[in-house]
Amino acid sequence: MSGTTVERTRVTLHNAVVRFAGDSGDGMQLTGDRFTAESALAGNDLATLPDYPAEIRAPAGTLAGVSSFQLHFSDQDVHTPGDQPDVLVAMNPAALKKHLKDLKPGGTLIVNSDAFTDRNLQKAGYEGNPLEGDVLTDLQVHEVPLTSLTLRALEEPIASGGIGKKDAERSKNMFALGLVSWMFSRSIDATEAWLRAKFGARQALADANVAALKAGWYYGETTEAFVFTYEVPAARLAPGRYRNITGNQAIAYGLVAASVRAGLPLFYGSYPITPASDILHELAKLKHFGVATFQAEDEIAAIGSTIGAAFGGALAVTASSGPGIALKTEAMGLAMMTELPVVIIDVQRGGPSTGLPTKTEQSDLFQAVLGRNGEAPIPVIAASSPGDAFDAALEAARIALTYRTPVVLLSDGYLANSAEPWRLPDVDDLPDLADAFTFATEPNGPDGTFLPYLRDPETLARPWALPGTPGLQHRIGGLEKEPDTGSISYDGDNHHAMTVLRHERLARIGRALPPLEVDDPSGSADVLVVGWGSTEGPLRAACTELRERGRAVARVHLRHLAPLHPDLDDLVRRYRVVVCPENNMGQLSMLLRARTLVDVQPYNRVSGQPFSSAELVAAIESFAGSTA
Amino acid sequence: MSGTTVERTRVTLHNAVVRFAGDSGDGMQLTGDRFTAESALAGNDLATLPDYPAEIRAPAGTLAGVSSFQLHFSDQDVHTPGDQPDVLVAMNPAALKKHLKDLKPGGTLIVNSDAFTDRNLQKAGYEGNPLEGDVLTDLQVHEVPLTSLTLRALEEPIASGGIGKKDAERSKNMFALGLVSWMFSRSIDATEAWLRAKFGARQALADANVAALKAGWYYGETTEAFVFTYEVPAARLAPGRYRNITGNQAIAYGLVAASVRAGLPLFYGSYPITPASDILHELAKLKHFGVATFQAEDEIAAIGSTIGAAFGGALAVTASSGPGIALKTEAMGLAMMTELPVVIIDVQRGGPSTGLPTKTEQSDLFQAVLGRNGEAPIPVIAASSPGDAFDAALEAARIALTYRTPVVLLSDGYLANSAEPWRLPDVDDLPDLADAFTFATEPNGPDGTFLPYLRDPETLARPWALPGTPGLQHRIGGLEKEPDTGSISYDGDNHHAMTVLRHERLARIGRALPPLEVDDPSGSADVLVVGWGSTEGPLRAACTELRERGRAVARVHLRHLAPLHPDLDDLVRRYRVVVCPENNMGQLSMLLRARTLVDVQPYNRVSGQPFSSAELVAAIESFAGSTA
Amino acid sequence: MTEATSGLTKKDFTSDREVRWCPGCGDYAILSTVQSLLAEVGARPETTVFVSGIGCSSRFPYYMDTYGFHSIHGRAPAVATGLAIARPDLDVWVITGDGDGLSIGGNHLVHALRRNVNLKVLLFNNEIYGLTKGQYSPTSPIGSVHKSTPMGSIDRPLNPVSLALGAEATFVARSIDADRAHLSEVLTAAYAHRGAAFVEIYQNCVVFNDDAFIAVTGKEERVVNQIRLRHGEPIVFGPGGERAVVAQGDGSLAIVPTGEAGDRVIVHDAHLPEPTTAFALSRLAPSPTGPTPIGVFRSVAAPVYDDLLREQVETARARTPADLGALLASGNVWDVTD
Amino acid sequence: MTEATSGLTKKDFTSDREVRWCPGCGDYAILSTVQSLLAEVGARPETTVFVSGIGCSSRFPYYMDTYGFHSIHGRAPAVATGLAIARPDLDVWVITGDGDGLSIGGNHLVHALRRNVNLKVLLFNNEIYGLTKGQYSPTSPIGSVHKSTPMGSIDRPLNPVSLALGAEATFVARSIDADRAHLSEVLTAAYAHRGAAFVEIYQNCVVFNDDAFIAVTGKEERVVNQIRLRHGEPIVFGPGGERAVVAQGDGSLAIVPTGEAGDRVIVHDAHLPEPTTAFALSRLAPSPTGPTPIGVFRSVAAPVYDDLLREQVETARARTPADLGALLASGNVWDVTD
Ligand SMILES: Cc1ncc(C[n+]2csc(CCOP(=O)(O)OP(=O)(O)O)c2C)c(N)n1
Ligand SMILES: Cc1ncc(C[n+]2csc(CCOP(=O)(O)OP(=O)(O)O)c2C)c(N)n1
Ligand code: SF4
Ligand code: SF4
Ligand SMILES: [Mg+2]
Ligand SMILES: [Mg+2]
Repeated sequence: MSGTTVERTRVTLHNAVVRFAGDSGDGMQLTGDRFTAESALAGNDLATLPDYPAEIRAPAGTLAGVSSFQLHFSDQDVHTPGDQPDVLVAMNPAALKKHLKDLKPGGTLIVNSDAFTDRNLQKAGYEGNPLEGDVLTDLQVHEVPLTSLTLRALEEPIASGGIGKKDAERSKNMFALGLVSWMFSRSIDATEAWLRAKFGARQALADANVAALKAGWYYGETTEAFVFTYEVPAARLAPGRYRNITGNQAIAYGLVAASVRAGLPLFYGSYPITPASDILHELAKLKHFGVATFQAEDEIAAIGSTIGAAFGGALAVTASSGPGIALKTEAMGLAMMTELPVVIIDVQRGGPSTGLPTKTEQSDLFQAVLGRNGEAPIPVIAASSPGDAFDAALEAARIALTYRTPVVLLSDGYLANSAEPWRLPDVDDLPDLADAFTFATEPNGPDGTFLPYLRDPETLARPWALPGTPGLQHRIGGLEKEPDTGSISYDGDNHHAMTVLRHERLARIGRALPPLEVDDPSGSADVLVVGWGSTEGPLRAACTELRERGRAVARVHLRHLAPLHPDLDDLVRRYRVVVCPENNMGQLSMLLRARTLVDVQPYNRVSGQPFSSAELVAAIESFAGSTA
Repeated sequence: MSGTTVERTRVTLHNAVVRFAGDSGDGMQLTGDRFTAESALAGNDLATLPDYPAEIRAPAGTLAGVSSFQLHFSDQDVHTPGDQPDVLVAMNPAALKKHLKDLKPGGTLIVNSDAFTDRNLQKAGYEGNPLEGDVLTDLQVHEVPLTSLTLRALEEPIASGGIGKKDAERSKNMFALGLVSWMFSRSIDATEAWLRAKFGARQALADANVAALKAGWYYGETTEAFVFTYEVPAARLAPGRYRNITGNQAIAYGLVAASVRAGLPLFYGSYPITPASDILHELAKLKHFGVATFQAEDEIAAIGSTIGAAFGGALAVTASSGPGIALKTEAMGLAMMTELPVVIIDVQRGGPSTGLPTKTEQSDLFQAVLGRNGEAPIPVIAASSPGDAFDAALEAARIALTYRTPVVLLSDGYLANSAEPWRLPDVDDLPDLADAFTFATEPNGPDGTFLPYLRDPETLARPWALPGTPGLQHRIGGLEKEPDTGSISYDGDNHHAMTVLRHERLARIGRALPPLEVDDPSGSADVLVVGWGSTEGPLRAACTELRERGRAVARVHLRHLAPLHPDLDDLVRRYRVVVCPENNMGQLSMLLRARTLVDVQPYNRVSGQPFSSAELVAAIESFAGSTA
Repeated sequence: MTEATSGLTKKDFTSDREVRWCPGCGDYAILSTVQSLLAEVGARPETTVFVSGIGCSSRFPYYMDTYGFHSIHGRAPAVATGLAIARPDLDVWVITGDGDGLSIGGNHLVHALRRNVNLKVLLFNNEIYGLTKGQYSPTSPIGSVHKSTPMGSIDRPLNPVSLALGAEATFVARSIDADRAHLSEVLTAAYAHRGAAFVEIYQNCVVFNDDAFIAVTGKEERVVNQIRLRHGEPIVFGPGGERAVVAQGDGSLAIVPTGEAGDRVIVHDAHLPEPTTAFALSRLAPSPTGPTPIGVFRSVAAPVYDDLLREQVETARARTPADLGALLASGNVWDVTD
Repeated sequence: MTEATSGLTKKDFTSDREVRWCPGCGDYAILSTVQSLLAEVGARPETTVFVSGIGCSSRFPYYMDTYGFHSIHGRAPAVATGLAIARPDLDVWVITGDGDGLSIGGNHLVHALRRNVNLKVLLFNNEIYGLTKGQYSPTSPIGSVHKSTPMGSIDRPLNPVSLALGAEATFVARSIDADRAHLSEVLTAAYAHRGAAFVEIYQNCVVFNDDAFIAVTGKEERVVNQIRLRHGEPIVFGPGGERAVVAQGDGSLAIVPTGEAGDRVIVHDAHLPEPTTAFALSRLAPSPTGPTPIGVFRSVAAPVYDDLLREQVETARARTPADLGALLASGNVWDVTD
């Protein structure tokens, strides 16, 4: 078949959505990562959505075992990983069964026909063979014997014993990648280089994978099956240097940046939990920045150690997901009472209880804002995109250090694992956190005494006096305190006053914020969409589309959930309709309704996936009613 | 001095407030308890307020060491322990210093003059001796050398070595009790009997205390210092048999009653914490009701064991206070997901963190209703008086058993420790909880299979199938489930549907409630006061007073905090002004505002004490504005 | 626990759920052994309950056709304790991992053991956090390079057997996932023990920590390194029993050539009232990299927490009638009439 | 830790806070001993930190004129671990109780010990929950009648020394509140130990559990029952040293008349690499009701967690420059220009 190459029409697209789906063992995450890297290098804007089973390794060939990776790339801004894929690669029947329904009508389907054995079909719960029936009509179906083609491509090394048949077969994902890369006119050079780097000494494996990759590319070029190839030109991204980054990476980098900019060593005490563990893994690799990572025996010890490190003068951080944060709530109260700067990261996942560990959700907002014993006001902020998680981490550190308070930073499973191109900031432009605090060095009270709770009149922050400082010995704890001295006080009126003061301290964080930014190009919108966290992408996309359809909508996306921005009260009252879509059952909606008494309309879905912009467009329109 | 007795004018009062205050070592709690018992036997309605330091034993003679007990008794309904005492007994300078400010102008002050030594005065932080200065003008001051009088009364036994001087001195509290009993024309026979029972074999001690008690009584009778004696006639309480009961006792009894009426053994797994420990102590004495009490290694183990016992078919209960409940929140989510009947009691105390362990507060409402990871709707109810805690415990058990759900029962430090006369219910009139549930015995699915999540169409409760039942083997856990089978499901749409269903299950609890009772005698009120928990007494008293002043106010007191009663929406909209006083910073107010969008006015105080009715009268009036 | 054999087979203990561990995971062997064993010892599916925490190992209950509770991370011993107190008629098994049972759940394990609650605790030790994709655990040797320890772990590992003995456990044993015969023998003994039985099972995680126990499981190695403890038998090991365990003057144990041991060879007595010798044996191999004892270290009869609790209830019952009316009317009461 | 004496006195370690324990509480004696001791060993108030949990004992930090952290119930070892990691220059002491440290906080204690974090842990064991007014604790003997156990407790108690040894502790000792000389000696040794030092202190709660330790503290009893462990000395005790501790053939220890002991008397060696003998000693007295060893059971040098962690950081630093810009630009980057 090789030799001759066929003429093709190259179609130029604004954007495309490609989904790779296969068995957990088929290496779909890696395939997707590589295709993402290629697209990034081609200058596209993009967003990704990895999706893998909670089991380490569900039985091969079953629906439960299907792992997928979706990439949305475009020559314009991308805000979501895409709703319906244009191209679906299905490595086995289970993958087809699970993902076919999402494929765009008329979309392109590439299946590994070798995998459509009776055994696999039955494992996937198929009666007959879908490739035979008329299930796949009005799709562009390409049945490609990926496995055998890969094996054929590797006949030699196999014969010569350079590589085992199993390993050879395993590289079929590279064959698929080669083929799809060809379809989208992508260069595979970077991937080849990457493979060689990855396998290093294991030459034979490297060769095999590269051979498979190229075989896939040539297969596309040479067979007549593919009449079109596509091209998605580079996006007009703001000039600068870019990289892809996931939310967990961005948080890790943001924390390191905060430590560098504050001139404080970073202490990270954590207990592994999906989807937060990768932050620990990232930071463990960054010890050269003076980062101390401590894998504690549980989440309580993790935050306990974090509080101790903060008392010792470190930039102290702990992270977990919902179930682990639940265990930290008592200690969060202690951090609040002792007024130590601590950052608590909640990478939210599907709840309640163990829930859906690998799926995304925004349902820990109540827990973060209100989930403690007693009156324990703690600032809460949220990251809104993978790249934004970097800034959010810096902001969390800023608030913690400036006000000497624990701060909750909310991320979620979607942000944690999905990647987007991120424009590298100029290190010198990052906030200078060294101004945010000073360590007490001198007594601040009458005749040489030290008053550990004598507050800054503006921020109400108390002195940060580190053990080791002569003359500032003091004792702190979780019992109620009297002002200035911080001595234990059981006086009722003092307790009331201190409680009011702690709420006031939170309020001041809000009052010191820059004005709230509202996205309302027309300025004439009578509908306001309020969001927070990882829904920003879909919300932005939905609003853009609505505007294109002539519906003026305003959009505000909240970084700060506690305290809520003071501008909100007036803002929400200015619009006829206020809609608040969340991946929970209406948590921010409730906080807004209570605060403003405005009839904020919740739109809620908890299906483990980010919103699709189409869904949001429909939802917002239904609330907004016919165009005003 | 004995022999002659003086004529006295006996003044009849509607009610009186007496406060005993002294050093932690002076036995004030016991003295107060006894005077309470005497008043109860005299047929008064009453309410008490014990107040003691968080330290086991603060230094003798210091302000921190002062322990007090206040009793409000009356010939009418009593709703609060009283605002300002009419009579203050101060056993030492510190007690005087701490409590004098509360004494009603013109009130009666009895001080133990023996205790006013320079050393004690200085410990209490007095410059001079208040008994000498003019600090105490316009009070009826009685300086009684309680210590020496007591010693004199016990000269003989001391001389004969029947009792040590220390023990003799210790019985001075009985002298004080005798004196006050005489002042209020109380019989001391019951106390004498109680003392003899208490000391049993320790004859000499019993004699000494009885002697001191009588000496106090005779002292009042014989000295001319006291020109008035008082009498508070029996209250017109509803006919029936009465006893005094504290909230903790009432909860313990209510749980035992629930177990008897449900025909289920009671399992109580708990870890000690103030002010909840006494429930454990009470239940540990009631093993003859088949009660199993388990003192766990921590609060997490406590609720864990409770969930296990519920799985095994017990009426399973755990209790703690704020900090301990914080530790239980993860497991509460598990109970919610596994849909097992579990009662979780939160005896709230001053927060946040360790806070004010021995003071009362209502600040765990948010934690109870919203403080969990993920969407974890759990019913929450509250007790409103010591006696009501008995009914509240039964109601918590009813909801848990009927709907197979964890239920949070909120009490607080005030309810826990204070006593009121309680009319004994007729055991046969108690709710019959045996109807609330049945244990599954037969397969309920197609061809003999068992479906552990096949729900009752009305309550949405799932079957309660106990291990040991042949053929119903099944597995439960905290991961998301598919309907009926309860098998693990990672399907997003199923997760959304199940989340909605769990919220619906909570809502149905509300819809099945009897109509909400509103206290509005005039029917013409335009002001509504909404309360929950232990504020009912003060709120009732305040509203009564407001009505006497001609201000029509309606009052509703909520038993159910989650779900909120469906009648509330219409109710709050019917009034011009809605006021919501709470011993927190506005937690129920926020839930109401979010739910109804009505501008509910919060009135908040967290000073470790219940509201005074006077304070509430003022607050409500300020919100209500001039009488309509 | 039930003693009479029930005529049931492995199938009766096998649920219809698809088993979802990685191919080659040591958990499969343990599962299969337990399923057969329960039939052999005459357990009944309906009176058997498996309670687990969270982890790969904690998926175990789903695969048993018995009652099962997949609870939350580390809390299985607590849940099982409540169940055992409420239900003397059940066989309650706890399935946990080295992270679930020794990291987050260590305290519940310690207290269940010292209380001697009637539970059978199987700790699947793979020296790794499997479910969270490969972080080191409290049993990982110093220097372990895993996801959270790129420069090697620096925590001194726990020896689960030593810890259990330090926590007053009445039954302590160790076995190996793939050694069906030995595992059955040990679990049968655990099943027969009334009270808390703790069994550490070396379990191979093929994906994140393959061959961690090769020193005691490898074809050649195991013959050399396994010290098989058998009650009443002298403790000798090695292909031809050429090595023996002897007591030393300082109260510790040592391994010497059997020839030199003479009558100093220790005869294993699992029933010694104090855990001293059992502990000494556990210290022969702080970690399973050389000669390592397996089998039952300690097995002594002791009062069982839940039995005692029920006895107190019965005693109280016999003493005082359960009269609710009388309870409510206890203390000072008075009557109000109109 | 600082070694040079500082010329400071007890007063320099005494805060102005009024001490708020019950008159006669054993905590007073411990407080006073620690205050003097710190001056003697040359500690400095500003580099000394006391971290505690919740309990009567946990009020301790307020009375020291050092840095102090009265944390939450059971979590002091965790807080102290974070502090020790962050600050090698500090002396970090943990004050805990038998409830705080062995009940709710047991797991944190175990892990701090096995990691060998550089902490000095003082566990005030009064066999009761004092602050919550008298419930039995994990060290209360079976049958203890207290508020929550009117019919007597049924939990088999923990032996803190055995548990610590089972948890791989590198320094384990026991002393007595009122025995100033002995307590100073033991605490001085603990202070000198780099790594986790665990000291159980028998502490008398006069209000809720008076004389719980009378068997080892009573005027007559102590002479008979105290087995004073001194490194390098034979373990004999009793008024005239008439009783001795010997090793037995089965690997356990026994108490015999010194006359019969001959050269079998064990010479105490706190530095033995394995905790075997130390554990055996701890089992001579499962609970302090008869002959009971006090002093230093075990004291061995071992790598310290926080030192190792800082070493890794330094190694990494030496290897790779901390260039933030380079970190952000790591991996595939590309440039967009207009
Ligand atoms: C409260 C909480 N913290 C953390 C986790 C994440 N988590 C699940 S299993 C696990 C450890 C698993 O290790 P192990 O107990 O050894 O079981 P294995 O998977 O190795 O069998 C962790 C940290 C969780 N599910 N819940
Ligand atoms: C989370 C939490 N649970 C329970 C308590 C109540 N509590 C305070 S101290 C204590 C136990 C005290 O006993 P111990 O640790 O032995 O100290 P002691 O008072 O005997 O010195 C308990 C249960 C608490 N403060 N916080
Ligand atoms: S990760 Fe390891 S322990 Fe978990 S299933 Fe796979 S092989 Fe087994
Ligand atoms: S209760 Fe006991 S331990 Fe607590 S202070 Fe009083 S005597 Fe000391
Ligand atoms: Mg493991
Ligand atoms: Mg104690």
